[in-house]
Amino acid sequence: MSVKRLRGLLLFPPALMLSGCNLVLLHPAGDVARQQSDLMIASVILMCLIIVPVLIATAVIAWRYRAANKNAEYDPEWDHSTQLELVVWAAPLLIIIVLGAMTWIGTHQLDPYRSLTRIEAGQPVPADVKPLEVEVVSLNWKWLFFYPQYGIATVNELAAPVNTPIHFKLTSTETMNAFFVPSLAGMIYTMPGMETVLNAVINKPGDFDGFSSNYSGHGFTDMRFRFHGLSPQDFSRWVAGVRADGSDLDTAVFDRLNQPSRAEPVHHYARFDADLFHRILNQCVDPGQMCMDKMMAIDAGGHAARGNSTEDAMSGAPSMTAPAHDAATH
Amino acid sequence: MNTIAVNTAHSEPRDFLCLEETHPHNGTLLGFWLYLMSDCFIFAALFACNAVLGTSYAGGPSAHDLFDLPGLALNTALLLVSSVTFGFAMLEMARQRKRAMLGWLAVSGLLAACFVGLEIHEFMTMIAAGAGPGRSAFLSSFFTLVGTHGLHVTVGVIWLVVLMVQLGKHGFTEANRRRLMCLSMFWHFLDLVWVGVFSYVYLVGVLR
Amino acid sequence: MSHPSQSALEHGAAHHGGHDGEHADHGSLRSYLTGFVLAAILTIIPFWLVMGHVIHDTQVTVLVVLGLAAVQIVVHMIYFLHLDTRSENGWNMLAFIFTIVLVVIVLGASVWVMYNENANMMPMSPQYQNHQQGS
Amino acid sequence: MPDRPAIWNFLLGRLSLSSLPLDNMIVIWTFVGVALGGAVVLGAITYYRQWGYLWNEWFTSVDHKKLGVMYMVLGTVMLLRGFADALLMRSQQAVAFGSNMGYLPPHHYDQIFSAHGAIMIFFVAMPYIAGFMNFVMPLQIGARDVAFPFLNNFSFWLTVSGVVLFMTSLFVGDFSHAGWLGMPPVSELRQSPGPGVDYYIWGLQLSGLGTLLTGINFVVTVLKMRAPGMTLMKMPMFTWTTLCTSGLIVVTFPILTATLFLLSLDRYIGTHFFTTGFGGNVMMYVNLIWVWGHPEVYILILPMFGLYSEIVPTFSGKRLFGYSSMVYATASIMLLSYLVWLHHFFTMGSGADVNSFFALTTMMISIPTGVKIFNWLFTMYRGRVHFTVPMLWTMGFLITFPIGGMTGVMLAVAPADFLLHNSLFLVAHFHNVIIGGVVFGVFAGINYWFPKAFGFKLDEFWGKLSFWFWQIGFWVAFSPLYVLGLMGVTRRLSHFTDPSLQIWFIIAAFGAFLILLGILSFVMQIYVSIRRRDELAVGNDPWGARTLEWSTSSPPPPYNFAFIPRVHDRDAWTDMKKHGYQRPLEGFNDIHMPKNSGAGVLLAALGTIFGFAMVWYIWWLAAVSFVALIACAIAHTFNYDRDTHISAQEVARFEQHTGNWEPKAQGATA
Repeated sequence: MSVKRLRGLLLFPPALMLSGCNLVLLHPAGDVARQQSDLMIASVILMCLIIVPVLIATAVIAWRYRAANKNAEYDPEWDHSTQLELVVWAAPLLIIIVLGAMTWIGTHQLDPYRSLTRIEAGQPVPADVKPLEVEVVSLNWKWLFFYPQYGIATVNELAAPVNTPIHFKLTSTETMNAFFVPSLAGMIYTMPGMETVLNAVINKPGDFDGFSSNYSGHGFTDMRFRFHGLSPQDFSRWVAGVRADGSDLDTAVFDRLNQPSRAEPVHHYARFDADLFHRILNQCVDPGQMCMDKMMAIDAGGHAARGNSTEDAMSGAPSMTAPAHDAATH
Repeated sequence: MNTIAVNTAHSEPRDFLCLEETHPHNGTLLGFWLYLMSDCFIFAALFACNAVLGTSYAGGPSAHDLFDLPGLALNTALLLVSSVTFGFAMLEMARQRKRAMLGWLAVSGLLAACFVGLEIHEFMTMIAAGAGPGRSAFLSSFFTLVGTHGLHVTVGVIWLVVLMVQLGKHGFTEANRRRLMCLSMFWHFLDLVWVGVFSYVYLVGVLR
Repeated sequence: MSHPSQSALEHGAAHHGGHDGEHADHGSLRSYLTGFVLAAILTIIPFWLVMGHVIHDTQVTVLVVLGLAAVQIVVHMIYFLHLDTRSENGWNMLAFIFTIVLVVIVLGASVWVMYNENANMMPMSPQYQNHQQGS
Repeated sequence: MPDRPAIWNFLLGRLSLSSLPLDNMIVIWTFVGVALGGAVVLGAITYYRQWGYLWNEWFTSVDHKKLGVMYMVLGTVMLLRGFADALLMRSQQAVAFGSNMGYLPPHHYDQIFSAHGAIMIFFVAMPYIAGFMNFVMPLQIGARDVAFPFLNNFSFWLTVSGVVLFMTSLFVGDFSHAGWLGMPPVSELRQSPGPGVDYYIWGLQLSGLGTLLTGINFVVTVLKMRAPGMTLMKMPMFTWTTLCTSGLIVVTFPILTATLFLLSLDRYIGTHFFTTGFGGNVMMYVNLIWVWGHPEVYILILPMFGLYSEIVPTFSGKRLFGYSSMVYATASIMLLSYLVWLHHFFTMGSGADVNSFFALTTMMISIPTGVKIFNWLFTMYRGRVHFTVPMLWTMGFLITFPIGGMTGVMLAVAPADFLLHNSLFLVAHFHNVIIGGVVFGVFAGINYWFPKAFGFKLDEFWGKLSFWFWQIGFWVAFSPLYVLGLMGVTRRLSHFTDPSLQIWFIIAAFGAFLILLGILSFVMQIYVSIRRRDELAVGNDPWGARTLEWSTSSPPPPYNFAFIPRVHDRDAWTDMKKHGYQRPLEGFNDIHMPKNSGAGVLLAALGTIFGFAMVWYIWWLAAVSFVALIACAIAHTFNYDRDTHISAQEVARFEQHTGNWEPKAQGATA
């Protein structure tokens, strides 16, 4: 009896699911997320081939061989069967081989670093289309988006034309976050001093949720933004709107923005310092700091690049706090 | 209890029981060996950090700028010789010659103490030159890895002193012999880790 | 001790060695001196290679140095730590092999993973530059 | 540092009155509750003059059975604490919608989820498995004790040290808000200048050392102390999984120690391992902590697999099906668990080759796990299955765990993980395997071995009630999280804007409430059973079980076995019963046993003081307690007199009355 009740319980969650809620991961609006979602569903179906029979067998065996049922066969010494054990190892192995092959291919095809080859199923990216470039910065605790092709920047608002590949470059100022628009594509981490990449496309116009999906401190909960999938015309209009009502984003404004704040409203910037993203990425927004790429170039050059004597290298050591021109003078 | 058991059926208690008191084998040496194996993983994590962060000089001094290879050679020699002298002590223990054993132990301890002294001197020189553990990730990982090894050697020396007192007091008891064998394993193990340290951290360090 | 019955002869593996733990191999003067000489040679060579800039190609030097270190570790294991398949009924050896396998996994995979991550994400890495050009 | 005379800063470090969270009513009421409850317990112990008994018979005991019981008590107490955190989180998420910010501000909420995770893993699950391994394994292999009885006691008290530091953080200062793994950069000094992360680090370092010692201890015990005749392939499955788990502990916990050590260096002396500047690399922490973190979950589940492998044959009245398959499956899980850690950060950007390699290794683990499930089913097949309380929990596991396994493989499909990572789907997944696998196993095991430990069964009614509340509560609490995960809701949020989500969180909170009833039923079950212990008293082998622990009396005497058993068959006790084994009543020998020692308590107490001093930067106290710790440890090695013996008459007196071993009659062990 207990087993029957357990089965009833199992049917409970799927029944609730059917009641119609927005399971965005099961029907996303972006092609990348859709492929990821398809793979997820395929893996479930594949595994159900083995899980469902196991669950049924559990119930049937438990019921049939209950102690009260004296009609059932009882063989207390039966503890081995080579055939059965072969099946028991082979069945999951086969499923994992199929699933593994799917995963291997899927992982390479959907690598966020890989440029898109298609906009939708059966629709390759036209040769003349240039992807929309977006540079993303996660700050404490808000999102800053640069559109280098349009010279505009926004906070906590992201827009892109439909059916155009988007090429994101992402970094962070201090904390580790993950950039995630579930309707668009899978998430990717943003980390200070590092640049991650995400390629995606949105296929349907609409207004979608975006947020950080990696805990990053007290203001993390409010680290949300809206992502607008717009028709090309609407997108142009949106860009014009940002240009019209936006202010300047210079180092000083950025420093203010970089102060921790929660639930930051949307900001529009019509202009920004051309190398600002580069300086954020390399942690040298403050002109006194040496940029990481420069520092790494020095490091990579090894001892030869830095002069010959130990004293030279040490006294000339630039640091995040020491002014960079100090290093340059040596 | 010297009755003969029935071979055909296990019907009597003595088939299922050891009727005389047995002593389980002492597991100390195996246990200590397992401890050493677990210590390998602490060093593995530190080596991994050194491998990953070993060229992150943050614009500061590099391994080539800092490392004093002749000094390192001296250090290595000290540790290697102390390993052998410890071996001699173990041989004296097998021959039950207490004074000779204590003598070799004292030599090993002194050599290891010199090793630690030289290492502290090296650290102080680097820190004084502005290349302390907070200067760059490379130096953080260098100080931590070499320092952790040095800390192990220090612990070994303290243990050695304690054990010499105990051996002097109680002589070659079963327990003392076991302890000395554990310390011997510890001692040789640290020498073994040092092979990794001088080869990878220092020699490969100055090359990359 | 009562005579063991037939099936009692199948003792646990742990009970074969007698007082195995108590009389471990202490080595001999010969083994310590052999170990010392070998270790000294295996230490002097890498120092000479690095300090004397003997081989031009740094990569080769690195590989040789690491290879010699591996050999020396084996030398220490055999001549100083007296590791063989008999000590503690082979459990020492098994534990050691298990440890080596996992240490290699931890070191190797960590370095592999971190190399890939750094290469993909750190400014200045060649891959990073490729992404820059590719975009 | 607070503004006050320098001498105070010297004496108290950064500790001051403002460190006490007097502005937080929840904490104050908790403190009042804990203080009152603690006063009642301590008062009662004093009033009934039980301190001497507790000290002599329990705290200083090196008896693996008593340590096992103490671990179980510790795990249960911390389960209540960890579950209180869960209730706070579930109720916050159920109400914090729109303009309602809930009752927990983020800085408090963040500490709660960090504490919940860390406590549930380190101080609930780990003590529980350590408790089972302690109590059961030496009995199963026919040994009188573990290889290092004193270390065993010391390990336990180190775990308590960790608990004390974690619990202190509730009332003095605050706890880490960096998640259960203390991920930088949030856990670095710059973003967590307070004592929270330091509490976390030192609590885990102390208890981690204890766990490592336990691991070494048990590996040696299994390898060296098995009864004659018990070859490796005749060991009971639980002993096998204990061996594998302990082996995993030995090779993984040092990595945790090293990683936390590096983090503490960053925090205390300003190194740059995981900082954002100076070449530090956050990704290295993520990498290292998961090198430990993934095998850790197998450390938790493997002993439970072993435990189910004891329960299923016992209540099916049948030998375990596919024993050697089970052994190989366990060993391969142990090895594979070390090759999968990257699946916790597929989305960090390592590239497709790395991701797909680790995705494949992760999926491979599901093969041996699947084999185990099949083997349990075939064990029941052609058996006589008795649905006792332990078997009910096992059935619950057999139904629940495969679902969790399936969602786990979904997460292992790297592209799917890009959608599901860090979502509530993930939260639902790991609760599905940890509750469905570990917690159900813990309750199955408690119900199964309780009569062995105390001589009476646990009450069936409350046991079944507890099972059903847990089973139903689990699905009600976590199915909504699966759904929410598919709706793209991420974890660790303290407030929501979308009102359509609220109904799901309310259902989940209701499920948590059902689980609460399950926990209360369990407490009630213990209470009722103790009250009715005379009615529930049973013989030595109440379940018709198959392994050696059931061949001795319940509760077992301090020496476990008057005569060390000889093993001829895998199910040694079944074999003995089949051949008409009779307990001998004479011919006993004197038995050597280890002496009790208070050194473990002392050393762990000094360790706790050292940890507390480090947390609050009280350098003089840290130095003093550290030196004292070393000195005591050295002094302890000068004590060569560690054995005692139980005389043959003493043994005879007990064995001839096969009744319960009265503490008063022990004499020899005191």
